[in-house]
Amino acid sequence: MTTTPVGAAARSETVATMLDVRALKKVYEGRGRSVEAIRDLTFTVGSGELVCIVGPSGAGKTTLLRCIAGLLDSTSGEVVLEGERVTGPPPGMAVVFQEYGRSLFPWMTVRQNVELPLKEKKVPKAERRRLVEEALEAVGLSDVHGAHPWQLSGGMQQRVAIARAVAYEPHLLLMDEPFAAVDAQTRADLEDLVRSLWRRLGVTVLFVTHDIDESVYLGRRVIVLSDSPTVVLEDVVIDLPDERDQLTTRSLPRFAELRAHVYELVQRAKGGHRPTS
Amino acid sequence: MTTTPVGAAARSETVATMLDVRALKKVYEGRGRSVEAIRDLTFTVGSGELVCIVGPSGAGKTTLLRCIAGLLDSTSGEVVLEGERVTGPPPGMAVVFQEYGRSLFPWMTVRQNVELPLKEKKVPKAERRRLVEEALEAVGLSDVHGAHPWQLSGGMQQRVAIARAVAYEPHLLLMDEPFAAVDAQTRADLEDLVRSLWRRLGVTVLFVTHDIDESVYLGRRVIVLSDSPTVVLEDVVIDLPDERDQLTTRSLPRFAELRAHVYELVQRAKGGHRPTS
Amino acid sequence: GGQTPSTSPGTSSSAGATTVKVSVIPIIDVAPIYLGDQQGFFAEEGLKLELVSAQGGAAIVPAVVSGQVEFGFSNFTSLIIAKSKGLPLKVVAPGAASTGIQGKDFGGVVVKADSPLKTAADLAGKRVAVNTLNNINDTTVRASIRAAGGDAKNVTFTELAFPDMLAALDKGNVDAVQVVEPFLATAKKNGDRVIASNYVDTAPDLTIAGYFTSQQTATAKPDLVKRFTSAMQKSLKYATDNPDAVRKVLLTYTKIDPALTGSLTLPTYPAEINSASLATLSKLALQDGLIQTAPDLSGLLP
Amino acid sequence: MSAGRRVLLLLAVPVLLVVAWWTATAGSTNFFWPPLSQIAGTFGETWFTGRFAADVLPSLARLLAGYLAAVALGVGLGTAIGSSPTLRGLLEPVLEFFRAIPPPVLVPILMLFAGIGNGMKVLVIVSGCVWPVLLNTVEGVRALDEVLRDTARSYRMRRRSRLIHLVLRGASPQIAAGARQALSIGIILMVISEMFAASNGVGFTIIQFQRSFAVPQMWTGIILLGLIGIVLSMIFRWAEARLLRWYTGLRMSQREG
Amino acid sequence: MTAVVTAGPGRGRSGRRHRALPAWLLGAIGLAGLVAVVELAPRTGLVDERYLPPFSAMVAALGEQAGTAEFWQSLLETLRGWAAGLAIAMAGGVLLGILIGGVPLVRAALNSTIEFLRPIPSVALIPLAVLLFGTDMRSTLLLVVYASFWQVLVQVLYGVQDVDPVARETARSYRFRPLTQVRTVIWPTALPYVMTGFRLGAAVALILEITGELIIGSPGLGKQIAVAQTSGAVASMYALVIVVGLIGVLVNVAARAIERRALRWHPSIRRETAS
Ligand SMILES: Nc1ncnc2c1ncn2[C@@H]1O[C@H](COP(=O)(O)OP(=O)(O)OP(=O)(O)O)[C@@H](O)[C@H]1O
Ligand SMILES: Nc1ncnc2c1ncn2[C@@H]1O[C@H](COP(=O)(O)OP(=O)(O)OP(=O)(O)O)[C@@H](O)[C@H]1O
Ligand SMILES: [Mg+2]
Ligand SMILES: [Mg+2]
Repeated sequence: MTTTPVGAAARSETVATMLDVRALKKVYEGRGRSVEAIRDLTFTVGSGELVCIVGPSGAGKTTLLRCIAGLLDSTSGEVVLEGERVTGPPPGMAVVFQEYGRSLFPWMTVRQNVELPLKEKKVPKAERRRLVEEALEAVGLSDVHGAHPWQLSGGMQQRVAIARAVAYEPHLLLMDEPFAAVDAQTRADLEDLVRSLWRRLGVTVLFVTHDIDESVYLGRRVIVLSDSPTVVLEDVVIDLPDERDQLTTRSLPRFAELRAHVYELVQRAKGGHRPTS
Repeated sequence: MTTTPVGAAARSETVATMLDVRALKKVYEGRGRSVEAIRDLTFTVGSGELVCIVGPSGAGKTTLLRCIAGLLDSTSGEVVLEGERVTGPPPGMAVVFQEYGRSLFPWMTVRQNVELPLKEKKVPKAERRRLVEEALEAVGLSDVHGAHPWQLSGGMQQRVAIARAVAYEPHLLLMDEPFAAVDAQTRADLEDLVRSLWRRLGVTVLFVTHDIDESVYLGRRVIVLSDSPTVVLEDVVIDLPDERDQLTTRSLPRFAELRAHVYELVQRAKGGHRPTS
Repeated sequence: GGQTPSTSPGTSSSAGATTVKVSVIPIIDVAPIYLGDQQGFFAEEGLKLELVSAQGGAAIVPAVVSGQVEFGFSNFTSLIIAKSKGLPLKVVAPGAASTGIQGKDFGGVVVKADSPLKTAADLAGKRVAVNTLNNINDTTVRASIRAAGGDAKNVTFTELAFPDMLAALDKGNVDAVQVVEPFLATAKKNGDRVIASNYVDTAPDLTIAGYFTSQQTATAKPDLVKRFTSAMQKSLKYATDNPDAVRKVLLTYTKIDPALTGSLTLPTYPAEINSASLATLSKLALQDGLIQTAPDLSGLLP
Repeated sequence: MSAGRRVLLLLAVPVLLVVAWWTATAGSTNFFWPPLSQIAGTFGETWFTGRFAADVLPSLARLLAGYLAAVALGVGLGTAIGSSPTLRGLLEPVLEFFRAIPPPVLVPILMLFAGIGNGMKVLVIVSGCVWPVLLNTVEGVRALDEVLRDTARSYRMRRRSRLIHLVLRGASPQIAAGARQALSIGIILMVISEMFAASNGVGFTIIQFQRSFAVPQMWTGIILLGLIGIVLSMIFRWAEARLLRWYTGLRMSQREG
Repeated sequence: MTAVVTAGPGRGRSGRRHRALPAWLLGAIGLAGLVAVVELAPRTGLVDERYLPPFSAMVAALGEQAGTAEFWQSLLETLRGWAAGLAIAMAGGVLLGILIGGVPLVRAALNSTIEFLRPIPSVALIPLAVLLFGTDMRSTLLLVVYASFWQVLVQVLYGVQDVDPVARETARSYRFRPLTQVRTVIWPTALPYVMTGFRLGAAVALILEITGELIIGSPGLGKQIAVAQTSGAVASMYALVIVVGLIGVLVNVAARAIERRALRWHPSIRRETAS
């Protein structure tokens, strides 16, 4: 179950591989317009890891996440999850979509939206109730559970989507720019929420973000993607202590170093730089 | 045409008032659920000013922008634009919506989306062509003009919406978290684009953002809103030199001070603090 | 009101009487059966009548053939066509016949008062409305034209429902219409002119319509057929003898204006089928291309 | 999907049904259910010896005229009603009233105004086809995305271009649903209109067959109507695929594979 | 066609807060207009009153009819046949529509068959229906179901296709069972289409119920209309037609009421209720 390590990163070898992306390639075929969104992506994610993915806009991050989630067929290559090839959405996975607004069901209230996957998972009623309440509380929306999504502000909608994923208690959590629409303070709170969830439940998290600080603060590794057609530019290991805190961690000199490194990588990616392989 | 200045800010008195928001109040009435989104907002924006608006998620920023744009009726109070009460969308205004994905016409190509408002404005063909090309170029999308919006990544869609507003060359530009979905580097470029546009065309800009650095970097003033039901918490004047630059400006000590001040205000707003009036 | 429909299918007997379903068109031709039912002629034969009204052959013939109803009412040209196509039908009783009196029949060709058309011969080259194309009415109108010495080939027939004819005539959409009662009376009241009695012109005492059943019912239940025919005969006779009763019974199953019933010309309700006139109808059908081969009329008739 | 598979999919069920029909009626002696072989045998002789030009083409011409007029009317009126609640409140009950009136009753009224010629028949087709288009257009216009609507308003798009670029295109998927419905209703009304004051046409001929108990020929008529339906719907789908390319692309974009 | 695309009054977005008249009042005004036209057209000689009597004559005839038990019996028969036929067509159309629309393979396989069967007019099927069921209400029911089924089916097919890809993916990613997907994603999306299908189907069902009664002679208002027609009783016939039309109006009122409740979340409804 071991694979060749990719990029400059050396991971802690003891962790079992959760996710194995092998030579993934995705070409969108359209009438007259065919786009090679992903050229060749290979990397692995250990069980219980929290990996951030950054890259220029249009690099194929969403595409990658959808391939991993089993929502999109790859053109070639494969995604292996816990030893099995992904052909459809695997069990115990939750996805927070970039189009948060459209991923909420307008015909349901906030509470129903959050509760539905739990019902589907056959969580008993009392337990479900608790989970929903806790999740809404955690994202600061406990007072709007009776409203419909379209009665909420953009940031609130996004938080409902997050609450839904959190309440689901997944093994694998895929998040696509989940904090893009919330204010700085809420964002910090939610970052800590994700980290605490991750530590408490041992869930494997793939986190796409544009905020480089965020990626460094959150992740154990940051995978930097090149510009489209996409390959992995670098797999940066974030060797910060596991105990993180908005104030102290962000003021560590190592944080600044890593931040600067990732920033520079993304800038190079935007400039069209690609690894020489 | 002068109004009582609000908050601690003293503006340069010579500027003519472009926009005058007077005791604006908005209550969303719904079956069983009535939400007082905005309680009482009063402020003015001078002609050619660039004002940023920050506030907690759900504070009513989008609501405010829609009232100013004449897309939403206020419950009481009024919005006066260039001396006239706003009752519908005024001419020469462009809005970049928070729901960027839904604001693009899916049946048109990128180019057609950007061009349509210009056609409406009866800009001659050659001129139109130039404007569209320049705008797409400026947001880094000159190679996708034939694609449909739904073939683009989230960040690309958002940039199309920005390009459409930019190409329109409005007098009044309302932007609702316009850079939420783009990567850090692109964001910086777009920030500079807005500033250069503002300086070149003398357009009045209202800019809603969650990124406090961004608000300080961009604005001449930052209006900090309280938590809902919303009032103005503080109107912060950004006394940084007008010549701004991503590296130097952001490293100014005054920038850090202002940033810290606004950050603290937003944090207080989130904590439920409201001005004692 | 007319019959009270019950959904009990078939010929289940209730209280000794055999229920028999008859599919009829709600026009004055079928007055005798309603009258006979009233007078108890059917009950005397141990029959409990259930009258089902339909708009025409499209519904009646399949209903009879499939045995959903035992008897049906139809004009003879339709029956001749059906027979020539091999449909197993059998006529059991006459229904209605022409009065045989020129200008005083219950159906005829009508033109507007100020129309230049005077006789059937003038219809050549004109537009004439009939209620069904390629059926008894256009063939008999053609016969009328021929009888008057006109060119029957050169007439444009248009299909219009009886209720729509007078309006179309009024508006000049057609030059003449072939109508039956009660529209004939209405037309006369409007001042329109009758220029031909097409049934009279076709054959003396033309039997126009009759009651029929399917071959299968005829062989399987000869007794039922006999009883029905016998009751029908009584009814026809009674109707012939009591025209006022006919006019009254009309009001029970049609919505004819009561003020109009007095001026209606009633058809003859014959005791017998005039088979010579049927031969004429068959010949006309063949001549006008309604059928390719003349059917065996004796197989059709009782 | 490969071309071979598409053809297989297209033909599998119809072939099965035809085979089933064929065997079920093979030895039929029932007058009204003749063997399919007999029906098939009379098809060519019934329709392709003069009747095609004399009956089928006039019918199709009336159908086309009525259908196009109905679509135009339905979209026009539907857009107006869909965008104005006042107009909708005013007209809806009246329209619903007329919608519920069966053509056999409506036709005589139409004849009072339109005579008994082709105009009346086209009008009958319009009177039936317009409803699905109208209803769907109204609903499509009402359901337009709010953000999109606000976008158009904020750029002060003029009525005309808002109509073309926003309202009609936005409602087009639903309009297509209505137009699709209307197509088969049009064929049905083509037949019904020819039950009145007609002297040629497919419907007229079928009714004649029915009345003269030419049962196999009547069946060929029914089959012909079905075939007309298939051909027209293929044309329709071709046009729809072109006009709604963005929509199908949008719906398919994220589900491919 | 003047009000095209304006953000109609009462929408509340554009400036002046002009409160529109309530819908029922507007509807009544519209119907009153129709009544006036029908009353005046024959009176002014625009049409001959022998063929289209003035409204007041129709009402008089209606009053006469309403006094008879036969009329109410017929009305009941018609409503019963209509409701039964519509219910069957709705159930079948929705179930099959979701089934066929939800499985692209099935949809591709059945497409041509559906297109073949759809344009076959019910009137052409009358002899067959009579052959199978005779002249009682089952024949008419068959026609009603056959005709209105397609209306519902096609609407549902288009509705199922309209599901937002992101919503569908959300459901898939949480591994909703197919039935849950139908219930929570496909059905709500298709609901506006289903409502339109219901309104189309309801009218077609009514039309076929009446036509069936008219031609086959199964009991109901249609038969009464046929009798009135063959008797030349024009005012009575139109009186019955008015009743049929009013049934249509009432059905629509009911459909709209259901819609307002069931589609509260839908843009078309929320725009009109919210300010
Ligand atoms: N449905 C589609 N059809 C065609 N091309 C597509 C489609 N979806 C995405 N693409 C293309 O694939 C590329 C990658 O898109 P993707 O959405 O994965 O980017 P991203 O990294 O998520 O960007 P962003 O950060 O802006 O969201 C883009 O060039 C985009 O145009
Ligand atoms: N259509 C609506 N119906 C009812 N309530 C609404 C509606 N739109 C917004 N609201 C409520 O109004 C308040 C303000 O919403 P608004 O969208 O203006 O916030 P915002 O400041 O833009 O937030 P964000 O930063 O998250 O986008 C929220 O509490 C929201 O729930
Ligand atoms: Mg993305
Ligand atoms: Mg907002």
